[in-house]
Amino acid sequence: MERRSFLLASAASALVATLGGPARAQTDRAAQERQMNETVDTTKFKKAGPYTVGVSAGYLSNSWVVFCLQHIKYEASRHKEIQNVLVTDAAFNPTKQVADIEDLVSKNVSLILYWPVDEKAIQPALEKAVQRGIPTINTGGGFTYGPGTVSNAFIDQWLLGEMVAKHLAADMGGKGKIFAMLPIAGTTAAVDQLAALKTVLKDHPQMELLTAEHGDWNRAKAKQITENLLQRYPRIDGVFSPAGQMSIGVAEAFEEAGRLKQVIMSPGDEYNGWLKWVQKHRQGGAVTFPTRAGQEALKLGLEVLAGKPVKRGIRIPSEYIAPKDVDKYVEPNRPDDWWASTLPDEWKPS
Amino acid sequence: MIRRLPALLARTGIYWLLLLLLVLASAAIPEFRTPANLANVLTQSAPLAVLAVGQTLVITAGLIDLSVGQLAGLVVVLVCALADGSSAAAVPVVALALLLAAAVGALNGVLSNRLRIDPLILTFGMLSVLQGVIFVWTDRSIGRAPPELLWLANERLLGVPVSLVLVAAVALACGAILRRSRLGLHLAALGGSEESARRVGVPTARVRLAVFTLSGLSAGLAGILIAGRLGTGYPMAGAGYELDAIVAVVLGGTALAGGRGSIAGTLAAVLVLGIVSNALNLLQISAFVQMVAKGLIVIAAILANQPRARTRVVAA
Amino acid sequence: MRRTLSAAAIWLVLLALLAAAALLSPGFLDPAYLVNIVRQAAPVGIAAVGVTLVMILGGVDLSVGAIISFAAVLCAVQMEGRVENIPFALATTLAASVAIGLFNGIVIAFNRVSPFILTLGTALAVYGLTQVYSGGTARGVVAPGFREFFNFRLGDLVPVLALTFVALAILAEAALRTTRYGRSLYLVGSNRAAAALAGLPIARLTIATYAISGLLAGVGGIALLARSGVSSTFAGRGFEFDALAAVVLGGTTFEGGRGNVAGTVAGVLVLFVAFNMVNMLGLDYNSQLIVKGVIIIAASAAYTRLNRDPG
Amino acid sequence: MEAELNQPLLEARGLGKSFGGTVALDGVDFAAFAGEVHAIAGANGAGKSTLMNIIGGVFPPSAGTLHLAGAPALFDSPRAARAAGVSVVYQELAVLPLLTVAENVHLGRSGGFSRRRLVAETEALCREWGLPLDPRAVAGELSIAGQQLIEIARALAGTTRVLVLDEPTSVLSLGERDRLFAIIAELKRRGLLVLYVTHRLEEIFAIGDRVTVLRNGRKVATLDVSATSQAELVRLMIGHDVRERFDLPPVPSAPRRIEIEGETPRGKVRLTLNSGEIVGLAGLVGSGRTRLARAIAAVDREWPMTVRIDGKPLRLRSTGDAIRHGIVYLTEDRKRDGLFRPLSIVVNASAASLGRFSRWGLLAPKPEREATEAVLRRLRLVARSLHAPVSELSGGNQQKVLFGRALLCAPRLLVCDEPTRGVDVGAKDEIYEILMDLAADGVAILLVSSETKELLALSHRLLVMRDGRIVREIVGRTDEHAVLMAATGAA
Repeated sequence: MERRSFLLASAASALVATLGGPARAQTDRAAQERQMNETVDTTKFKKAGPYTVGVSAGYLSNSWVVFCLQHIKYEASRHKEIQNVLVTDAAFNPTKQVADIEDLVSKNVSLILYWPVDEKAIQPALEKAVQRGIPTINTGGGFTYGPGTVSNAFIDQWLLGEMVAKHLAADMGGKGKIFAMLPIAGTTAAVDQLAALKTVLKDHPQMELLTAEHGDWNRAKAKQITENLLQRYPRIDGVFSPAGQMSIGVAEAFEEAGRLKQVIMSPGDEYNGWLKWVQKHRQGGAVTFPTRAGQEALKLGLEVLAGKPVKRGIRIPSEYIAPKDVDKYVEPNRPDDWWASTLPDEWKPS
Repeated sequence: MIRRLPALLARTGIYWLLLLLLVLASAAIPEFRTPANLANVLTQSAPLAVLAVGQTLVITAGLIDLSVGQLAGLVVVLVCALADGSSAAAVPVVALALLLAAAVGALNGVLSNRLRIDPLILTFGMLSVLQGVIFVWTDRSIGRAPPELLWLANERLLGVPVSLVLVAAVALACGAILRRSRLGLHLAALGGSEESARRVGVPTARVRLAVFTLSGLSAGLAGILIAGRLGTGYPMAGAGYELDAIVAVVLGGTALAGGRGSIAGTLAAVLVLGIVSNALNLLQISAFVQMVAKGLIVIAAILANQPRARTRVVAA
Repeated sequence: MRRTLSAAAIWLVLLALLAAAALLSPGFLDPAYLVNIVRQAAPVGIAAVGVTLVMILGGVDLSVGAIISFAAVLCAVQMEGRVENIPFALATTLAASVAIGLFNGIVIAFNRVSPFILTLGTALAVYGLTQVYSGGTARGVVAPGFREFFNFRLGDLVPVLALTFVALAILAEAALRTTRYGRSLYLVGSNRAAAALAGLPIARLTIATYAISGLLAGVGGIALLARSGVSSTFAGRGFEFDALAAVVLGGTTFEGGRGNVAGTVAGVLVLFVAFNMVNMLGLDYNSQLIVKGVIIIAASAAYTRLNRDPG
Repeated sequence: MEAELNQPLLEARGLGKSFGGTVALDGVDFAAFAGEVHAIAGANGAGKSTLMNIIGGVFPPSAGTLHLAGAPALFDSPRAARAAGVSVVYQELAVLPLLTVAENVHLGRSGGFSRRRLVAETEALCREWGLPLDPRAVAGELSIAGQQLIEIARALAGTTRVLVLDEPTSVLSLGERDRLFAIIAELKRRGLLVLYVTHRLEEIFAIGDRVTVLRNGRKVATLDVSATSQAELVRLMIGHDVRERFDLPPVPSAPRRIEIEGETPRGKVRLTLNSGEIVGLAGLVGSGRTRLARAIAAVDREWPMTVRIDGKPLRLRSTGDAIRHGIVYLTEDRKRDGLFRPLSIVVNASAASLGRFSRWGLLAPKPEREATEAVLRRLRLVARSLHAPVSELSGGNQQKVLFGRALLCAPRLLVCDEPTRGVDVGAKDEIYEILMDLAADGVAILLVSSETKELLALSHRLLVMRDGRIVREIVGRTDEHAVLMAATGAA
């Protein structure tokens, strides 16, 4: 029932969406591995403080992104040489993000951290910034390789998908019928997660993938799709759903159909609403999608400004949280739309 | 003459506002007045300018076209997908896209003539259809814009943005249509009163068809510029432009009820919107607050532009 | 005769659609599934009831999507996860929704502005306010029992949420048919100037009706929160399209003075059954948008033709 | 002016038109020649406007044909009619207020375009025909008469051979009327055919050569004006004679006094009505009759009014207040602000008295239906069902529904603005009866009408307005001449 624009909006809203680029097959993974290990010569970006950090947000109306930004601000507070953090918000409008980046360049910021509405759309603007000697760091989303991006602090969707799939297979004892609930069709997240799932399933011939659906990071949509799937398939034994926000919708549909007991949910992420569900039902667990990506991005940027050589991309590793360990992470008095994080309390969003 | 004074003030108000904003922003924000930033403002405003100039004709004719934003978006996707960065393809693809945009505009015109439904609803429905068409085609960015479009939309010649030339050409063309052509007279007549226009022999159906076609064409040109700005076929590239265009037209002094339009006013209003957005960005005002501000500007614009009490002499 | 036909048409469409769906998938006619469609439709449907009233009055309200989003966020935040906060949260949410509707109504009642553009502007401002208020995340903790209550199935079948939608629709339909207020809506909608001469309090009616539309959109937001929890600060975006499509489909026209809530309910159900069919057939989800656009154009054209005044 | 040698310029052969089930025009034949002023006369509803619309290309006939200079003329649009040399100046002027005179004059034509040339051409045109128009003026700032001249200039700018004028004098002052007549004479001299549609007989005798009379959609006769008389035309138009004066009911001996006092830009207005009295309000177009009438019922508030009933002042801040105090306004324009066209007859009738038919906001359908039925039966409404849409009714019956609405408000003062406009002759008589009936019941009636005859026949007393002031009160017998003298300021 959601409008497509909303789908895209929420698509972008999960940080993963940030890489809207063409689908990359697994064979590209070797190339990506090579690219991210390249060393970047940063001498031309070297400059003395004080620094002004520019953040070009493709969107801010999303909880993951808000936490990510808080991580950036927290890290900035720990460096005296950082005088100011300027944040622009394109509110899902790539044309505005291009303008935002141009405005940040006009303001002559020292460094630009960004997460795009649409990666390709802002490449020209980013390239101009780089030409003007302003380093750019892609923050959070998938790995970007191009002249507009000096370095990446990113989370690997393929590895995440693989971890989720392996835990699901283990929980199901290696057999049964499942479906996959994925983000927006065509995004790196959707493509890499599905590819990883299929790779894992090769080792488990008794597991059958019924269908892969796209719930677009939208809890309501995931719920509605699942309601229809429950009509279509009389037997579903497991669900592959790496995004906790959608997992809640899926689980609710099963629960309302009285079929929750028959199904095994895969790990989601550390989305608080999902963690609450895990705590209550003691199953599923989580594979994290760390919001501290923002903090890592700023650290990386400071190294660039110092003229130190850096790698083209650093990977922020996902971790598995078992259902029994979830109590350490869940914050029952916090909203569903919240992320388990390592932020000090005073830096958490109010 | 004295009776017309308030109307005159209302019509020139936008220029005073523009001047005031320029002075204030220059004084308050040092980065604002740099030539590079001013050029930025112009480049950033170009797509909206083209769209709003086209919409000025539409609104002068007493119609409205809500489908232009998504139509521009369709052109963005089409151009980038087909050209995919190739210079050789630039001209034929752009020509094709403009043709398609004009055709969709003409379709609006034909449907409006045939179905006799309010243009607001018709083009609102068309907005949804076009959005669906784009997304059925692709739900992520595809293709690349040819380098010529990047040049057109972003570069400067002797410090002047290239896109400014296109905007000027479109504005002059539409100005000529509005002020110096029979079509302009007829569309003002249509906007004044459809019934009267029809009775005195204005070919209203043809005028409507022409206006919607021109509107489609301007949306196509705006799409070309947006494609150049983004460099890629982003499916939501045109979302929301229709509302911005209407706001610019209305702010610029064109009566929403039709009958009288001002291209220069529209251009000034586009600049006002561009400067406000640029200045708020430079001032670090959050996008959320900017959104509220935009909503309030919409409301203020239509409140300022509402039709005055009827001037028609009541018989008896 | 034509009038009766046009009123019944949408119900016939609904029946035909259900028959087609049943052929495609026998599970479709399962009462639990049908009731569930009503529940899915509740947030949009409740808002559409308000939009129907506004459109009978001759206006339109495109701010309902924004109000739904705003209400869902506001209500969740006010609950703070505690049962004792529920009444207060509901009250403030509904009050705020009414306030937005009042704003629309007052501006429209005392100015000659286009309701279409005005409410679009309001929508923009309300989305902005929602973001400012929430800081961009759907913060807020739903109190235990809140969602359970609305999703509780009476007689193991009908969820309270679906029942709420149906009850509100019946209430509104009854108000249209049997109250002075309802009658006044039709009068003002079919000829404002004549209604003024007949001494009807047009400004008051306008304000009240937009306020009701705001209120029902607020209820829609609460319904959305109940159905799917807090998910986003834009959760209701696009619902204004759906509501409008349903209202127009149900025979309420943009000219005002015609239409009813029963038609709207049928319109909402037609939309949702069609969308679910699109889903179940495995068609591209995005074709829904095309369907919606074509429906708005076709239904408007059809009703314009049917209602053309012969005199 | 007989058709001895030349063939008719415009000829209708068996012209018919029906809308849905109703026949508006039925087998009309007539022929008109270049160089004549051919009047089309007929009561309201006779088919004049249908005929005019067919000639002007607004819609095609459903039977018969139209011939222009001997060739069949099939106009599918006003544009086609214009191209063939047929121009129609409607009563509702088709002038675009935001455009200049020159632009208005040249609207609808095709070919090259230059604003300067438009002005030059318009200037030449106005000089040639002696039209007092400034080509650069904005049309909306001209008087109605000026705007009418624009339309005439527009007709003359083309290759017009046939000019149709629809009740052109209804909005003109006497002086303006004379100028129009002079222009028409000039057009005739230059060989145009002027079709002059009117129901004002004296004008037919002033400028017409021949007259074709329509009644109930059929042609009754075509006569030489010189060979007929007003009385004969009236008889042809309405089938019987108009009564000179009705037997008005006596005003009660101890009447309720309704005093009205107000402020207009031209000074104070004062008038008093007694219950059971019909007071006619005469005046030319633009004299402020309608404004005064609307101000009294608190419809418009540009002219603040104080109303006292038996010395007690009323607070009237809205039409609703006025209605609650029994002051009811009946509009001159049913379509604009009278009828709720898609809604049923009952709903239309009860619209102003919903308070009476509801309790705690709930409607009581049965009392509503019964009261409406009773009132409409008393008004002798003809309808297939009271639940049918009001738009199905004829003009006269629609007007009865509006009377019904007023009656249901239990009026003490009924302000009737042109109550017989657009109704047929039979219904007119019935409406006169209704007014007298109401007066007999003790309702005070302020009757506004442009038909002086109607005022003379129906009023106990006459007030004459000029320039927003009441300039004369006439009690007792008088004649049209005296009223006109007062209205024009000649007296």
